[in-house]
Amino acid sequence: MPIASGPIEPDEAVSAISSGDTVMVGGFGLVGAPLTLIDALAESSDADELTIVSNNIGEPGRGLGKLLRQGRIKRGISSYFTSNPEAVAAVNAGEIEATLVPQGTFAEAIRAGGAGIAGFLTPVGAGTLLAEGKEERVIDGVPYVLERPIHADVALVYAARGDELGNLWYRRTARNFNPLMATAARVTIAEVGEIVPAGELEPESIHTPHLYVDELVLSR
Amino acid sequence: MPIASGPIEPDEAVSAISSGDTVMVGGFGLVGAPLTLIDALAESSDADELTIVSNNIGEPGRGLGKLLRQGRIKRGISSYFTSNPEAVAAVNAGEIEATLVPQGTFAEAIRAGGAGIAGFLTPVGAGTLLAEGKEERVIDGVPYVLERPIHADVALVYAARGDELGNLWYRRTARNFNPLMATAARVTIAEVGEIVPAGELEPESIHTPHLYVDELVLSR
Amino acid sequence: MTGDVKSAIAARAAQELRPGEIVNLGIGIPNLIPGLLGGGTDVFLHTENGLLGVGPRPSEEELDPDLIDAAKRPVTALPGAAYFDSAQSFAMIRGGHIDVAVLGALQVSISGDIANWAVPGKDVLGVGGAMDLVVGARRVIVTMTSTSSTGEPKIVRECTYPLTARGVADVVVTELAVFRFREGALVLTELLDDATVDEVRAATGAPFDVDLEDRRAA
Amino acid sequence: MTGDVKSAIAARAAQELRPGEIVNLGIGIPNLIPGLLGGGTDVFLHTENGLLGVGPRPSEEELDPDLIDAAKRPVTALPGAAYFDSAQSFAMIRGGHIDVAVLGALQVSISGDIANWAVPGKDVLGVGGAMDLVVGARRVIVTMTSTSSTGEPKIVRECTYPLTARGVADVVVTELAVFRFREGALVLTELLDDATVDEVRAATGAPFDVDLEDRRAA
Repeated sequence: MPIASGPIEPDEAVSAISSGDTVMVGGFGLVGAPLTLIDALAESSDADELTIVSNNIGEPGRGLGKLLRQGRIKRGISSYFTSNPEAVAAVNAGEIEATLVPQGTFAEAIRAGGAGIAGFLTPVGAGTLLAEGKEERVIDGVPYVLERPIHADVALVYAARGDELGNLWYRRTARNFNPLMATAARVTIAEVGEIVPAGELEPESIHTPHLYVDELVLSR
Repeated sequence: MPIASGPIEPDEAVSAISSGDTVMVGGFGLVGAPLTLIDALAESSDADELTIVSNNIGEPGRGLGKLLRQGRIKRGISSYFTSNPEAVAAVNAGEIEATLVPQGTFAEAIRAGGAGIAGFLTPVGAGTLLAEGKEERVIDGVPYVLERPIHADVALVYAARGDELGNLWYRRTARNFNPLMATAARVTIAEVGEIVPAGELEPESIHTPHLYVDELVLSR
Repeated sequence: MTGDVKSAIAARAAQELRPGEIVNLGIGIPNLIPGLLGGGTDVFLHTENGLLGVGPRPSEEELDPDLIDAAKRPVTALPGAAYFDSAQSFAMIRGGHIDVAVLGALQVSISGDIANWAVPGKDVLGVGGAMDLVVGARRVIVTMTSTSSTGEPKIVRECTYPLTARGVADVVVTELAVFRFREGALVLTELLDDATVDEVRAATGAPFDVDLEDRRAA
Repeated sequence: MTGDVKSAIAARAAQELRPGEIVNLGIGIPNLIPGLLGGGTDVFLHTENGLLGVGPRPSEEELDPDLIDAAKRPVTALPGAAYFDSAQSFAMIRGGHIDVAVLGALQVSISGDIANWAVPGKDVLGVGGAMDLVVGARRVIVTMTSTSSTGEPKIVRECTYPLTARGVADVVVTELAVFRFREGALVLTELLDDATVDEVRAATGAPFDVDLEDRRAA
């Protein structure tokens, strides 16, 4: 659905997140991360026991690192916990569960979640620790892992520009996982740097069409 | 690989196609179809026994309909043969083999071919004629069909604009299957309306990055 | 089937659409809906060849060979429209991001099975996006005449034509009635154009419940 | 390992790259290559966070918080660069559209198995794009010192560290030698920095063939 009426406040937006929810958060490190929304989630929501789907779990005390310090993350699904030593420590102390996924599989599984694909066969990870417990099959002599889609209750994404309807345009390498996550959640909340009138984004260059976006929030 | 040196002639481009090859051809009907390349293939190549992967088999005597009249198509993989009555007649007369695929599965299978995905589970087609002979599996009570990727020897695509390196930008609904096919062939030949200097296309708006494009040909 | 009948079916189906919804319209009766929506800005029209925000038919000057819908007819694009490739377009469909698909059918069964792409004994050479749409859209509204040109009821116990998908229909609108599928049961919820329940029974090849109190969208 | 040794390995690895190739560079030694390529216009650098056409490090004025590489360092983009999302970026990698991946390793086996993401007994919490790159790239060039900081050979019969993938290495460049995998066999093809075959044997934890005639890229 497109946006019904203008942008909402960050606090109101994150009230869509309940304890126990799975939340996707865009960004590669902090680049392209929806920092205004993450701050609102840290400061004005008390949802806990969250499963976070994000390439990294922020940095110490920054981005998702804030939620981690608050003890509100139950589980992380990520390709690279290592960029936040506090996340590594929390995993080792048994405070959060970690599901490590190769980055391309992580991206593809989120895309699959948004695209109604119930599984896909990838050669990546076959025969390694990260394929343990997963179905493998050999086709033409090559081993493949059957990977399942990743879905979320809420996706928090960041785009440099949005229009009134909720169409999104991402700038440079701040795109990364954002357009994928926007497709794979029940509710998608987009933090945008600016909102332009409908028709101002070039129709061929819209990265996320508005049907994926439920709410817009302006970056602070 | 990007383009080594400027555009080549259509005749030279289609000389990459040999008898027995699988050839992907972009376009939804004739919109976004690489008509200059198709004409060159019809007029100056004698490759036959071709397997054509295209959403339609052109129209009577137009686009791929020319190749069909020449009897050079052995098999079509398509979602809609019906738009060319001559293709339907050729199938019914046993002159060409037809593999009919739901359009979304067709698009996804080509994407999978370009993305190194060896199979995917889709709910579309499960329990129908079009799933016959395909592996089905039930997950959480929903039946899915395991679909395999589609690859080609050569892809012929059309883009309104290309740059010197081979980056492509598609206009309006002429995009359709072109960016997918550009990823899924051993050799991708792009017919473009115009060629602009590298750097002129907005880097965020390039639909097909040049690593997918082997040759450029100007539309006639 | 006269144009009036088609228009009446399309008009009733249009009432099922809610403002802001993302809607994909099939070929035939569904394609009459935009003309009835008054500019089409109420809902957002998706066409599976790669456009969200389909606008009205173009004037002579607006005609653009690169701008068509999935029926291959020239269209326009409204402000805020977006173009995308076919994989993305069907990802929207398969992934449940299209609120409503309105489409024609040859047969609909009392289990909500739809047959709308092939006739037995004839060519089964064109399926297009039919299967994707009925499986993926959140609501599937079938628009069709109650009987075929040879007088056979199109609502049947079991589809005898090749299936498009099983158990996917939510609403059926004919020239006589509106049916809804509720917990797996076919329910007549509305009589159209002064039709009687008996007339509907005569034109329907299967039993159905009657609950005319439901006039939600009337 | 001194900076000189790293630079020497990077310089030799750079000679393996051919003009026009699409190259992805891992963290560490591979990332020294752009400085040795003289502007980087010879090959096209892909970084898996979503950019083809990585340019040199930015000046103070060029610094852009939205423009980084997969090592999270600020970069620039050359004319003709393109940005894309992570699914597309890894579709390029997995689909075989990256000509060369140059990356470091903890161990390489004589079957071409690579272990480069985890140390047993330590955290196995960061894999990033390592597995995708070694499986997907058409050629995989490993750059590493011949032995670990504790003096253990890194070329081994069987990897004892957690595997990244099996049978994927094509070339190994160390400070002493260049090895190639030919029909499943490990072959020493070049001695670097006046090293002798005996010295290489001492620093290698597995048998290898010697065929010094191959100096293709020298």
